[in-house]
Amino acid sequence: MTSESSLFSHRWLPLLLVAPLMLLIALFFYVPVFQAFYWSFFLERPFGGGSMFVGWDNFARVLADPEFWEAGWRTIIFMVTASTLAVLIPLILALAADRKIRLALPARNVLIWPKGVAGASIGVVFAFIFNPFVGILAPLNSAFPSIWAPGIDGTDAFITLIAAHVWGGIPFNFVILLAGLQSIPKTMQQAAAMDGAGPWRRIFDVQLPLIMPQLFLTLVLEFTESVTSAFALIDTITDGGPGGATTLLVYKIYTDGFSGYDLSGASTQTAILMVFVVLLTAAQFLFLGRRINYER
Amino acid sequence: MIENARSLNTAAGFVLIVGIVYILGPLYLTLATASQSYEFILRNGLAWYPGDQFFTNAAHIFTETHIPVQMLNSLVVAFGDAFATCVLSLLSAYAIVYFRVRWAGVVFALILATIMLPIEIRVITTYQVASNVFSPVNALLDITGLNGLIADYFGVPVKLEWSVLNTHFGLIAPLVAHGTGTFLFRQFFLTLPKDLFKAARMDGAGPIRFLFDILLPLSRTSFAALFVLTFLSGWTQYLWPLVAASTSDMQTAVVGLARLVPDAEGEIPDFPMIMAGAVVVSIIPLAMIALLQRYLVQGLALTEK
Amino acid sequence: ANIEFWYGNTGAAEKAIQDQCAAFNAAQSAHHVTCVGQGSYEVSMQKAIAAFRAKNHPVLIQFFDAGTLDLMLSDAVVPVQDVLPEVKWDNYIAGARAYYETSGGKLFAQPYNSSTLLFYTNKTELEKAGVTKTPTTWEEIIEAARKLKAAGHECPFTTDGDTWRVLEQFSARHGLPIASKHNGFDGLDGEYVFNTTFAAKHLQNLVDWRKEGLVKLNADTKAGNFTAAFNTGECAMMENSSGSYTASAKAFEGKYEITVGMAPMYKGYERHNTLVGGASIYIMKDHDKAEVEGAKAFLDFVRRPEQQMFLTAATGYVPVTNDVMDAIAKSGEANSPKYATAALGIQSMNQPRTPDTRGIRLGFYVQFRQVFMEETQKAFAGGETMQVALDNAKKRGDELLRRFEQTYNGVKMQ
Amino acid sequence: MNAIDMAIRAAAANITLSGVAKAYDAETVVIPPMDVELRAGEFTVVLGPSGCGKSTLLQMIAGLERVSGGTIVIGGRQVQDLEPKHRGCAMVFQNYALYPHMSVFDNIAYSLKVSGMAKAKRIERVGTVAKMLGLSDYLGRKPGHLSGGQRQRVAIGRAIVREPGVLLFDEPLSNLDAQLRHDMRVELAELHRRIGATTVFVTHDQVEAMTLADRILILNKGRIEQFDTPKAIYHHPASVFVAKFIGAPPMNILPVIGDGTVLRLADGQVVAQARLNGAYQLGIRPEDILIGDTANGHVVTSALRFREDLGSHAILAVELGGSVVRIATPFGAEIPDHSQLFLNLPASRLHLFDAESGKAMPGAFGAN
Amino acid sequence: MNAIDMAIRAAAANITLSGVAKAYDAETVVIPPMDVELRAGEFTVVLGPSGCGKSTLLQMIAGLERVSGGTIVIGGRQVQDLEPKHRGCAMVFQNYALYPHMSVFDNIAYSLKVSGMAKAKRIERVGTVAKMLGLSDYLGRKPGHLSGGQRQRVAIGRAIVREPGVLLFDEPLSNLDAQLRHDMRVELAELHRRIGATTVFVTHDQVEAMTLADRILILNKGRIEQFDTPKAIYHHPASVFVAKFIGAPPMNILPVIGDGTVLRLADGQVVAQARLNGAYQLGIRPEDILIGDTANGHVVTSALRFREDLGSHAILAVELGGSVVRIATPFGAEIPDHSQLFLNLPASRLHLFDAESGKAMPGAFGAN
Ligand SMILES: Nc1ncnc2c1ncn2[C@@H]1O[C@H](COP(=O)(O)OP(=O)(O)OP(=O)(O)O)[C@@H](O)[C@H]1O
Ligand SMILES: Nc1ncnc2c1ncn2[C@@H]1O[C@H](COP(=O)(O)OP(=O)(O)OP(=O)(O)O)[C@@H](O)[C@H]1O
Ligand SMILES: O=P(O)(O)OC[C@H](O)CO
Ligand SMILES: [Mg+2]
Ligand SMILES: [Mg+2]
Repeated sequence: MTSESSLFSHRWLPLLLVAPLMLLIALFFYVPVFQAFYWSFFLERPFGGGSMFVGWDNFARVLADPEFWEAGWRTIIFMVTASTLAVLIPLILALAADRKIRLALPARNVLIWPKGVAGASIGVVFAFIFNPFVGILAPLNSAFPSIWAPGIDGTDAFITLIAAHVWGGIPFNFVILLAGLQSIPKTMQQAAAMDGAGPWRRIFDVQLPLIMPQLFLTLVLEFTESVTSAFALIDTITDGGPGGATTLLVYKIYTDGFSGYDLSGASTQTAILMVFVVLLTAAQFLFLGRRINYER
Repeated sequence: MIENARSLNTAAGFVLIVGIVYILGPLYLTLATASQSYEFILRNGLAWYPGDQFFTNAAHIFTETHIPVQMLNSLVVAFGDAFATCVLSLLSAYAIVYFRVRWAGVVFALILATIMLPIEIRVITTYQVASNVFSPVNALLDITGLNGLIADYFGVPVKLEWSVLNTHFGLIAPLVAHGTGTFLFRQFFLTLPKDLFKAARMDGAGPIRFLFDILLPLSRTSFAALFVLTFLSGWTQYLWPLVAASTSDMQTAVVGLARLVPDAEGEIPDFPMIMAGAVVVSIIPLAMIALLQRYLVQGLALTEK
Repeated sequence: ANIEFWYGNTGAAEKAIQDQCAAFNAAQSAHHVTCVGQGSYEVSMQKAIAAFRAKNHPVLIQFFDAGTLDLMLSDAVVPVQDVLPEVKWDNYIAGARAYYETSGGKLFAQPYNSSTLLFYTNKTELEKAGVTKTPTTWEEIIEAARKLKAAGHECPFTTDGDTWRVLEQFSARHGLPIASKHNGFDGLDGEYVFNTTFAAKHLQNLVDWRKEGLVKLNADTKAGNFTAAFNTGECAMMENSSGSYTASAKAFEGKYEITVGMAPMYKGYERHNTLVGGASIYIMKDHDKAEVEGAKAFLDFVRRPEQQMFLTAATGYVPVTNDVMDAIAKSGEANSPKYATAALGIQSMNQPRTPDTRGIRLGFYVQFRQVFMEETQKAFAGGETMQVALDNAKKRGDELLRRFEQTYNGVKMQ
Repeated sequence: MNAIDMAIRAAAANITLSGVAKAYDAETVVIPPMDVELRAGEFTVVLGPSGCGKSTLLQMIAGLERVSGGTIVIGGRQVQDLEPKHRGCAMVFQNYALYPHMSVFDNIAYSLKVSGMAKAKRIERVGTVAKMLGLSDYLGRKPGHLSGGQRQRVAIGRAIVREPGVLLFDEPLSNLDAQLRHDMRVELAELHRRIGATTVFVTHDQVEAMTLADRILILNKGRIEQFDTPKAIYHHPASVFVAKFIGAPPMNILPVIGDGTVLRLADGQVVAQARLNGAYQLGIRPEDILIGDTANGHVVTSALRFREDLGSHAILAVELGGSVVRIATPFGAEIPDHSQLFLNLPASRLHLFDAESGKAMPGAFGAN
Repeated sequence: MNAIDMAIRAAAANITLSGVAKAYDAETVVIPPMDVELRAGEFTVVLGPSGCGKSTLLQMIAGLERVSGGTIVIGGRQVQDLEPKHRGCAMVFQNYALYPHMSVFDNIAYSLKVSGMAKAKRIERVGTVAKMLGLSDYLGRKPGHLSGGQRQRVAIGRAIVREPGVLLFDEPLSNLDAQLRHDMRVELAELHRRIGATTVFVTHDQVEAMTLADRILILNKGRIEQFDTPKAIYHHPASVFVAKFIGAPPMNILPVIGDGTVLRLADGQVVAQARLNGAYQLGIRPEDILIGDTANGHVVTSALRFREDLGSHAILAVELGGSVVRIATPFGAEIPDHSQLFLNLPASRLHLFDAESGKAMPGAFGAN
């Protein structure tokens, strides 16, 4: 921001200002994360006592476990499709709501509502909506039996999860993207109109490029958000099934640790996931973030 | 602007209708189911159309469950989370942006990293810390051998204990340990005119005065937007309150709601009551959204002011 | 003393437990128990683990059958029989005792909300299809199912394919082992064998029957849940826990007639006992005397016949001490539907036993249940054959056992 | 005119506005019905105070704002209901509105790309324009990395590359510093000479208006105060508003009273001969006032208030009949501070305006 | 001077910069060590092209930027390490930087409030300042509801209310339109006369510099090119840089060669007598060039390129010895287009500069 030397130069005040948050973060984020890393090198008994240092054994075991890789791939597929859709759909909605049409105002309100509804309670409803016999796809099913069977077919279950995830992800991304669209200078649109670009074309040539910073922000946050929200949805809709088809890494970590008492395995997977997510986000910042920071 | 945007406006209208239906559909089904009787559900499954039992079901929520008390907890947790997040994020973003400190970048990176790992995957170890927030200190004393020395002098080693489980503080604190707020505030500060900062310095304002007299008033909409967002996510938190609160009068409404779903496979959940509960539990956040919706868009617009 | 009791149930069961706690607190003034619902067995156990490590765990904790070995080796609990030597533990029915006993015959946990597997039919629908005799064997069930199907019934038989139902209870009553070393009772070095027993054939049958449209799983039903499908009349027969009887009976009221019997056998197999399901209560270590006294008082309280009857009536769980049956008989409500499963359940659990039907004593078994479900669901979905699925499940299960063995290396099994 | 110039010479078009009006709602009438004709190839500067409707007028011509009434004809076609792209106008915006995500080349080429021109042709056209504007070395850069003057040129390049018949500028120089502004002004004049598009240039800088315009359109609250050549506007302002708006410092305006033979200031001094009765406003430009040595003849005395020395000339402020009057003196004329001055207001340089309407009354003093 | 003026008359302070330098890092030396003294009560205008370090200099005085070396003494105190608030300076920013959430009153009163002044006293002081600046009616408004000129006055009010010994302005007029700018300039001059604070005023507008300054400090890449009165700077520029920087249009600069007796243009014409040998640069201001009728004497012929008519005068551009030369002619001098012109470059108006260093060579032609 301002050139360095005109900033406040206090020794202890900035420390004091970041201290409360940093303390909380250290205590409730870094200590647990460190603990997880620590456990990943031990064979840990659930109730403590007799934990055994095993070096990289846990990693070797986890990495050799096909279930881990499958869950990993599923996680990546989910992250990519869910977060793409959870950004793309709000983007389309925001583009629509940014226009001066009568529906825009009510839409701006209604589209934020899901933010107020807990994922856990909406899961039940989505399970119902996508019920193959009584849900909205039931007619399809009676015409082509078993074409839609989320309880049996992993892909269908996956789609159900994504639909529910996108539902819950709309508000935040919609708000951010709409704010971005509204801050595009009016003259920019006018200039493009003078250049002969119609409203459709302007979307791609002007509006989208200019909200790249917001798109980037939502995409980065969405990548991690998809992991978090997936958890609640899997827990209420599919329980990881059928046949493990919706067992994402987070859910696997949770069940391995929670119902399997495999603290070491869960911690090891957490450690691997952490490294992966951190690398991924760093890569996003490096490759995407750099290219879209143009001054206006 | 004169534009022949009929096709686009029609498309936009269509998109918005689809979007609204997509959003309202599940909410409608929730409401429809909430207004049916348990017997209806036993016979038909969830409901596509509303019945007349909503108030009976809602009354049941108020008289038979802990949800009314738990909504107070939710209020405390969501409000505490939102308030603490806003205040602490504001302070740390302030320190990072307006002070000449070499460690600003490192601290910002440390704070930002928290966005990437949801509490769901570190809940086990987080619970451990919450059950004794001094455990890291104890561990440190043990590892460094200090405790050995202390034990030699005083006879007993230091073992500090403070469990925040089943307290409002414990429900809130780990939720606050998150970097989104700091990130948003930093972005917002960077868009404020820098001369404003210089002008305040010329007027003799020190860091504290600048914060309270200039920065805070100017951050109002961002503050409000972040507050709403954090409030909502605090209200809808599930796993952490479930784990961190052990008594039902400390639990939050969303957890209480999930409790209405029976665990035994023999039972059919009382969906009308659960959905009525979902409606009751969502009233406060929905009201909040309806009221503060415009601050959300305003407050998140990162444009040069 | 003030003590805490952690449990995992929700819904009606939770309400009953809370009522019991209130009754206990009202009945005496020496102790006060705070009953803390944790939302699920898993969460409850996970919190107990963390709490135990942080040394602020409760005195009493309830846990379900599958976690028995994990707790036995945890070094975090003491056998109830050690703490309460004066109790007449013989009063517990053998089927319940066997599951929770140490090799020395000491009861480790006090059975609490117990259940076992039963067979339900919708008599009205069966008769409509011309089936007048309630089936008792799989062969009869399938015959009836074919009739039902022929009569246009869409869902003759339903189950959810849950490990407990299709593997544990099936193997036990057919006298089949699930794992070597008598399902682990004789040592940590056992291996899974279910993929080689008749259970594998049964599971393959289920796949075939499902293909034929005779058997439906959760996801095949309109209700999305097999219990609900039975209760609404969608499905005519089901295998389910005794705990579901209350709800089913209530749902049938005025519409259908319900029958409930012991779980079906294959012809030619001798019937053995079914296993006790549900959960039991453990006493955790490292509590002072006063607290242990409180715990003892509470355990004594819930063991009382009238308390067991209360729980049975409120939830459908099966009473597990012999004196309760007498009490029920005396109560004059012996034929009341709320006790309908009590005698049946006890009878089922009291069938002749072999060393392979004592129960399950396998490490990381909760996780194994999940593995089993995951793999068999793949087979039901047609992705692979049941045998391949079971072989995979065995392989993954054995890995769990080996890791368990390694984790508890040097710990002696009780 | 060389090959490059020829390559982009535009087909200039007449612009005719008939009864064009703009109101945002019943209360905010920004422009009352207006008739005006801008000739093909002419450079028209629209001048007026902030908020008078300059941008609105421009945007109605461009199609960025809808007219509330009236017709706009460009090159013989009625365009008031057409989209911007069908009007053959190009526009340079005040803040340039360059696309920040596109290179200079892409910025300039964008309209060609939209119109579907082949790539090779595009490269050639942009090359020609860039050469003409001295941008050839910057084609690969993003606008964020250009200086103000360069950005301005890109904005112009973007506008002219389509060879529009009409070129519209909305205060394109107002963001530049004085020196750059001066240079760009010269370049713009040169450019117009070369490409010859009908040009409408909005500004509120009168030096720009005076130097660039073929004709100046002076707006006041949406109404045309005067539409004439710079010379006519400077020397024959149609109203007090115009007189005061043009010139730095502006024309001095003094209230006078006519008694049928002479005009007198508020303090009773006679400033001119005229057969007029009643109240008027008398105007004289600072540079038209001569400083005399004695008080005889037309000369009127006053006290010096202050002086501003601009190097090339100085501005003196004196009090005359209760008003402040500014006098521009050429370099070298040394006038002592704080003394009385004797001013000569040549009759041929005087302007008379109606006291109420402010309209000019030409011919009041012979020559005018 | 009335009571109001007295009430805020500041205790003006000397400002002495000794060896003050600024470098952001080893490569970006913005200001090399500089010595300068600004006298108490003096109005100094800092002038220079964009990026030359004007704002940096101001901010170092204000304490908003740290000096990389040297000392700053204000009113006898070394201040270079003090916080802004302890330096007794006040500052007016380019875009005013008014606090958007505070009323005009609060904006002006803020520094007093920070310093802990009692409320009653504050109200009185702000009242005085507001009255002086004509803001009394707007004290309750937020800056968003003020016009540009009013905002500017609030910014000034905020600066002077503390009665600073030093008043710093960083291009305070650059965001205003031409007319407002002119008015504010006059007000500023008046204000300085009243309160008498030592004033440093950064601008890149030379009209402002010429009219406001007691002395002008001309910066070029962080170095002082000249520090003198406006008159001296205009008439005796110390270098080609200054000569070309001041004046609109700027001084004409022609390369000449001396052969020991006369100076010749590139085309061989003799422009002046001088006993000089070698290459030089000859300067003459547009308004100093006289147009003659015949070619005899000093008169040199050239061809007219174009003219700009500004009303009060016209600028002619002609070619002379390969360079473009601008001539300012007073109004009324009618010169036919496209004809040859005969120019008279009076020796007394000529400036001679070293060809390489660009430094002025005073005395080359007697009078200079
Ligand atoms: N959307 C609108 N709704 C209502 N009034 C408007 C709107 N847009 C502009 N105006 C008003 O119309 C008038 C003319 O605006 P316009 O932008 O044309 O002025 P301008 O002459 O270009 O001023 P400037 O020199 O400040 O750019 C102003 O008073 C303005 O407030
Ligand atoms: N933080 C910084 N780091 C490096 N260089 C800087 C920094 N701040 C300013 N500069 C450079 O210092 C030089 C002087 O800047 P300054 O703002 O003083 O110029 P200025 O004369 O005020 O220009 P302008 O008229 O455009 O305001 C510029 O070249 C600028 O790029
Ligand atoms: O359904 P329940 O409660 O009878 O219990 C079934 C099994 O015990 C689960 O382990
Ligand atoms: Mg405008
Ligand atoms: Mg500057």
